[in-house]
Amino acid sequence: MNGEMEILEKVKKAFGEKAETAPKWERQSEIKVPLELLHPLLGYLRAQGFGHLAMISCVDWIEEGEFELVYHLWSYEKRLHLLVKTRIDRENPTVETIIPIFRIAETYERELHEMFGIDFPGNPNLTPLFLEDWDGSPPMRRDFDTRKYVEEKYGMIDLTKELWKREEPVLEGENGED
Amino acid sequence: MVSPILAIVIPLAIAFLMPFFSALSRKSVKWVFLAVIAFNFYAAIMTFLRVLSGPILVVTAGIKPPFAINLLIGPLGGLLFLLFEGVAFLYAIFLLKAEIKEPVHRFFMLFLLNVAGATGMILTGDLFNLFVFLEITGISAYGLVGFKRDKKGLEGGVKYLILGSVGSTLFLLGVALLYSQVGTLNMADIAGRIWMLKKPTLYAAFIMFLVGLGVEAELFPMNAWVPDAYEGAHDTVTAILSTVLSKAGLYALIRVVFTVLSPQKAFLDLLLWAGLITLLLAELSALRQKNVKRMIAYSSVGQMGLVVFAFGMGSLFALQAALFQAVNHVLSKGVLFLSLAIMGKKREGLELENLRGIGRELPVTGLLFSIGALSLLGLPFLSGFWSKISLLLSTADLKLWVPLGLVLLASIIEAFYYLRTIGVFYTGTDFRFRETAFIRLLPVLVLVFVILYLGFRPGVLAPYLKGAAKELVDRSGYIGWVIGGLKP
Amino acid sequence: MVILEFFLVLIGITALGLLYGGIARKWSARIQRRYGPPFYQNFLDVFKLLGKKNTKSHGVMFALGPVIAFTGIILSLFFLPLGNSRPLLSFEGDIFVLFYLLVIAPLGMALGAGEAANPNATIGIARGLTLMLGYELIFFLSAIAVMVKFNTASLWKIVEIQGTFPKWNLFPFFLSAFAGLIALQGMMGEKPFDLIVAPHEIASGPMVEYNGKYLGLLQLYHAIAIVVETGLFVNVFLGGGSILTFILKTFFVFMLAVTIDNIMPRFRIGQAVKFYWKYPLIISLLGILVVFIWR
Amino acid sequence: MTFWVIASYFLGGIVAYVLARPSRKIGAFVALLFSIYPLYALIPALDGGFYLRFTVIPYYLHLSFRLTLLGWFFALIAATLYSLSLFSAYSEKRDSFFLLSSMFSAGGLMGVFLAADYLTLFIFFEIMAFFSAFTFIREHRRSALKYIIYSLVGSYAFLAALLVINRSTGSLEITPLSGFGGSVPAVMSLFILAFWVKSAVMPFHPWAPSAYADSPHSYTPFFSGALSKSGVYGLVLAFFYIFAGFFKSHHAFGYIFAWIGALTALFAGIYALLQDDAKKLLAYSSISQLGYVAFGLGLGTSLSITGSLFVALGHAVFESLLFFVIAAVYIRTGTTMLTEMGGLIKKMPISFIALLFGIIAAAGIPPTVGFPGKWMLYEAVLEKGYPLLAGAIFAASITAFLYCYRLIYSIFLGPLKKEFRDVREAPFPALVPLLLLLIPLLFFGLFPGYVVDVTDSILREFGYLGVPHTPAKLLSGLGTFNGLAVGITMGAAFVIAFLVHAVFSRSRKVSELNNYTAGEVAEGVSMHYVADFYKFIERELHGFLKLRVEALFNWIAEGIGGLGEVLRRVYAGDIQAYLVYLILFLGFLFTLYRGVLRW
Amino acid sequence: MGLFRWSQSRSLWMMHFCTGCGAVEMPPTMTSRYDMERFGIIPMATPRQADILLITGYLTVKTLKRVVRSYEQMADPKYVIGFGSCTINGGMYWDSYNTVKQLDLYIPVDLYIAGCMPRPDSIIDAFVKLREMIAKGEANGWKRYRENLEWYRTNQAKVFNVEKWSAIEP
Repeated sequence: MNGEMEILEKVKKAFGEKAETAPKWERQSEIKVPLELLHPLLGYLRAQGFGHLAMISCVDWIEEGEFELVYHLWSYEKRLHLLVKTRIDRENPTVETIIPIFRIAETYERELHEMFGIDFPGNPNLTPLFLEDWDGSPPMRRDFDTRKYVEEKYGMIDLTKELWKREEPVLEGENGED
Repeated sequence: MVSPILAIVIPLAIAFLMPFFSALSRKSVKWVFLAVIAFNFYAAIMTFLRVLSGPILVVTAGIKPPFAINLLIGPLGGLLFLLFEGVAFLYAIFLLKAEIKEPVHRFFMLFLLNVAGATGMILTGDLFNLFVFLEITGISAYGLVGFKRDKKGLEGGVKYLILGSVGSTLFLLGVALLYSQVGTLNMADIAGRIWMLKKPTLYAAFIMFLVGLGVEAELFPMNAWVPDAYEGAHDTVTAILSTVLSKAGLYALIRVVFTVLSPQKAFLDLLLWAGLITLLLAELSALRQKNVKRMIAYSSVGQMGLVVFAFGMGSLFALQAALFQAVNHVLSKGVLFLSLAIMGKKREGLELENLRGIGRELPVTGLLFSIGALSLLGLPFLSGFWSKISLLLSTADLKLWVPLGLVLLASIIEAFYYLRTIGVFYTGTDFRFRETAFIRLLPVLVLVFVILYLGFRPGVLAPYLKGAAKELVDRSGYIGWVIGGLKP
Repeated sequence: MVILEFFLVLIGITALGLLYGGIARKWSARIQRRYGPPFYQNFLDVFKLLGKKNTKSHGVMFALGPVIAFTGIILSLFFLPLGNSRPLLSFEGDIFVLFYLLVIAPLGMALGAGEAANPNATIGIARGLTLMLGYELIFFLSAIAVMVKFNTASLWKIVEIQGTFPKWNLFPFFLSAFAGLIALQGMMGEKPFDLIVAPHEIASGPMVEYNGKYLGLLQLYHAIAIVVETGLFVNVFLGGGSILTFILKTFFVFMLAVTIDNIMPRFRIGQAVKFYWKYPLIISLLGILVVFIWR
Repeated sequence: MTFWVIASYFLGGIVAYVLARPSRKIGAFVALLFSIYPLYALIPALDGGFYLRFTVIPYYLHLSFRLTLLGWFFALIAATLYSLSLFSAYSEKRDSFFLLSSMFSAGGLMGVFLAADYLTLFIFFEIMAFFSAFTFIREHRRSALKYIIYSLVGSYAFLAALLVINRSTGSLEITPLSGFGGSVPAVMSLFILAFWVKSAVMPFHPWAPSAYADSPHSYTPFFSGALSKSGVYGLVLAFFYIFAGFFKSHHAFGYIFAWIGALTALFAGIYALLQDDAKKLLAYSSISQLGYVAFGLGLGTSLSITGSLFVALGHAVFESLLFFVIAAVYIRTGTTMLTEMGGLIKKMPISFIALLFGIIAAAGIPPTVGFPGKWMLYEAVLEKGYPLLAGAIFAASITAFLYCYRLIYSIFLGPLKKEFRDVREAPFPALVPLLLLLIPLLFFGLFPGYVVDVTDSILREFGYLGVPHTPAKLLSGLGTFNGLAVGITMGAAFVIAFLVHAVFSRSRKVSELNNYTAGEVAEGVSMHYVADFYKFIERELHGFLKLRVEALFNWIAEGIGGLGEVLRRVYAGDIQAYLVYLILFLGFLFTLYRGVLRW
Repeated sequence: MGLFRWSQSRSLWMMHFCTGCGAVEMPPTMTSRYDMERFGIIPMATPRQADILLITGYLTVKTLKRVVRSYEQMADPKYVIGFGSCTINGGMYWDSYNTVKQLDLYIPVDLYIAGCMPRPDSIIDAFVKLREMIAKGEANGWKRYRENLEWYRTNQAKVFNVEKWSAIEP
């Protein structure tokens, strides 16, 4: 536990009260920080030994009209997991890319761009990753109605109706009865 | 019948009158010079036509030889005489358009002295007279080399001056040694009485003459001045130096060894190996030479070495081959140096790099340069080929296998750097076509025409070569001409 | 009459080849403890392929590739003695002619596959040609030992000299025969040398773009090729005897190759060529040495 | 008659030079006319074999010509190849200097074949060497220089041998050397050096790849097809006519030369595999074919000599055909690099067919001209009982098959590059040589007997009995080969296969992208597997490939250059140094004559 | 034509397009345990040489485009076997925005094998069923595809969000 406290102290000292730090789980703690402090903090943490950016996840707080980006950092020496959280506006979400700090972030940001529609200026490769030829709004947003999209795109099969009829007759014999 | 003596006297006289002509009108100096050389050329043609029937004896100051100074012109003298005057005449035409530094009349005076001295050397029958003419050509040559008074010219001139004077003094020592023993200065007379000398004095005299005349004939240890002098001098001067002067020095050496001191085995072997070393050393050092003019200088030293090597073999056929090679060398070097002079005008330096692609810019000059070079290399159906083949045939006849191999190696090296130069001349894209004035091209055209003509009909020279070789080989015949009943 | 005899031989050999293929698949299945397809499965495959419609072609050379391959292998049938029956043109060409005729078929297939512009195909061809540098030399060296001993280059004469069982060339030239067998493995493209058609790596190599009737034609070519190649080995090393014994011998040699095929993994192309230039080369040279000592 | 065969080339060269100045097409056309005449004059000349001696130059030396059968055989090949190469030059619009030097080199070659005495042979050998180098000295000075120096070394060695022979036998006539004083092996090796270098057999081959690759594309067929034959001509003369006595008595020499030939064929073949430039690939292939010829000459039996002469003819036919195709492709695509081409079969079908027949012949597959020669070599080596030699030769012919396929695949098969979308078939004059060469390629393959007739009479002149043959069939002690039968059966087999193919349903042509990536090719990605085609072989042979004989020659050249650099310093000293030289020389002379001067 | 029909039914070359989780069921079917080679069915590496196209799992839009292209590369007569419930009606991904629900709309499917990843024995059963259908001449999905190509193309265009879509030929 001491390792965690020590790093949180350092962050507190370095970034003042803007960075709210709170230990969450055994070996895991989180730091909330406003958008403009995000890049310096990530750079600082990387210098402190948090070399591994495991994931960038995004939480859609639709009621508050904000996205919350969570940067999951891991340090091999300290064996600590840090969650750096920041809030960005939901209407036109843009966050400067962190590729200069973590090269790996390119794919994560690409996925977030595809799934949430967050723009990452400076990321060279924001082309579609999974959803080729996608025409709908970013699907992971909570205001995206999956059922309606599927109904209109693929034609919903109402499983409750009886077995879907095929033109040719179903052969009696072998597998008729089971 | 024009007496050959005039060919020496008139140039000497006119040379001293040059300041008056330049006072008359600046432009006339060139034309006067041309006129004198033309006269010389005419005299040379007349003697050349008569010399085959019989040698010509010209006696000065009325007294019968061996007491008076006499001129004796056999086929050898006639051939060289025509060659020198012809080449000088072409240079004179070439000089009409050349820019020469002030004072112009002094340049032409020195040039006239030079031609007169060279002519005198090959015609005279008297040893001391030979020394006098050697001095005249030498001094005028030192002046001409340093005429441009730029750093390279002066350096070359000074080197040539010192070595030349050392050489001529050694030659004088040799003459004095002979005079003390034999008592006479007439070559034929000395030749007749050479048996009186004891062996040591004979060898000492030979050493003196070899080193003395070696400087002029550009043999190995003595030819260190050649590259600097040729590179520093004005291009026409280099041409006259490499063709006329070196041949005159060579003639003197050969005349002394063969006629005066009787061609002994030891002498000829020394000449053979000295020539061979000169050839190899010059060709090798030309290999990495970047300045084209200096490279051709090395090649001309090499060719002189080859000719001396040929004379060193001593057999009748070898001497013919040597003379033919000397004639070809004069023609080729003339072409090379003159065309280089024309090219030099178009580009600033004469380094290989900034002459790149000149062949496309001056197609005619480039072509002539290539023909001259290829004749030297021995491309068949050019005159150089026949002389090289006969030279090699004579080497084989004397079973000299090692020298044969070395000569072949040298000619391969020579082929390499000449073809590299021609290649560089023709690389690069097509430049504008800026050919030079015809008057400057005329001499080169004439020389190339002679090369081609000799290439297809070398037989024309055959009788003269045979006569010259016979004249060198049997000394008694020469002595007979002078002492015996030949009327002047 | 000659033409009729030739057609008989052609159809017979093709059927034989397909039969060998079927039995080989059955035999491999048995080795892997499974039933495997009926022995006439290869016939079915060929008929199915020839019956395919809307086959896709990449150009004239692509279509001519299998045709030239088929031509090459038919041509070599003219020169191959079957048991003790003299081949149709045995007077017109000897073993060197046959060696060069065997090269026409791979050239045809390579040209056709080249036209298909599929990198898989070209890599397959490059591997096939490189492999050829290995096995052709070894087979030639082993055959040359026999030729030098009997001082003849006509295949028919070699077969005649051997006569019946005890006088086979296998025993006096055992080393050359052994090297020849290794070369045969490469010639027929059986594992460990099936680099040309390596299905896992380059998706059946040169045949990747062939479909329908072209593939059928190539299957026919492969069938005849099996019989011709084993037949060549049999003629040089396992001597004469009637056509029946010839069939049995070729079948046995082919089955030996298939068994090895089921056991061995696959070489990398560099290893395969280096392998050929190491051990089989030494063995065949020893074979030649034996001939010199023995003569 | 012989005089005009040679003179028409030189005269034609000058006329073409003058006419090509205003318009290159007229110049090339006139050159073509002048080159047709010797061909026309040579063909019937077979019966009128005569001795023509005239002293062109009345100076102790004379030029004499004689039409021998061997000379006629090679001269005919050279004349046909040269006029064909002028066809290709016509469409390449070559400039006047090229026409002059190529005509002179052809004249030189004719002179070599028709020379009656060593000096004429040497003179025309020199002319050929110099002018063939001048054709490409302007564009590629370095390789031209390298070529000239190698051939000069060779010809000067030949000159030395010529002088020695002249010294001991007194005459320069090309006659068998009976009583010969000096050591024959030394003279013979000097004699054949020139021809050894010219026929680019290992170890004197380093000039060939760069020279063949850099010479103008329309000239290379003649350069590699015919000029190298002067080397073969010289070797044949040396081994079986001039030094026949020595060659027959010392079998070891022949055996070693056969091994050199076989290894040349093999190593050149392997090098050819790994080249990325089509011209270099064909250059090494040409060296490999000449290795076969040297192998045949080395063995020395009548079968092997006929075989090597046949391979020489075959090489002249199919090697020049391959070079002509490369020239035609170059006219349209502007490149000869294999890695930059691909898929041209769709645009240049005729060139493809010509190249296809060319590589079939180069690989030596039966119905073409390439096979009978190889077949005779195999029979000969088997007759002599050298299995290892046979193995080496067979390995070489496999490498031939490998690089031939690489050539045709990289240029014509595979996907078509974007920049070659609008390429048309080569211009007609460039196609004429291709089509004309196909005729001998097939005819001599089907009827090898006609060639063997000529070679038999040549062999009879050298005292060998010929190869038993009929117009279509060759018989050797060990086996037979009937070109016609193989040709007919191949035709029949092709018909059968085509019928089997045509019976079934028609196939539909598919677009070029519809294969590996099903139409989704990314921009700028080429699906053409051509660079490092045989990387596996290169990786295995890496150690062996590094050692090159060229390094030895370069080392010697550097040594001489370094020596030159050192000696140059002698002349760059100042005046004091020069005087020291003088005095040292005086001292040397005095010590030299110490005995005489007695001091 | 009976011989061809018979040989087509007895010798089937299969290319399985391993999209979903069905591919893991193929090895046991091929090898000694179930040995589909008894029925003359061998796995083939390229669509050119294949007769059966085995779609072994759910299909995203992206993979569907590649499936259609491989299908077009096969020679006729060709058969498609839909493997598992995902190809029938989207299976457990019935409401996913990314997966194709009904394979039949885009390429003609001759035979479906029910089961959320059917076991090898049901695969063998499917192959036997396919053989009978071919023998009876019922398995003509490829004819259906060729006859109403337009219908298939519009469906495909709809799902790929492009107004007009052709597989390979421009």
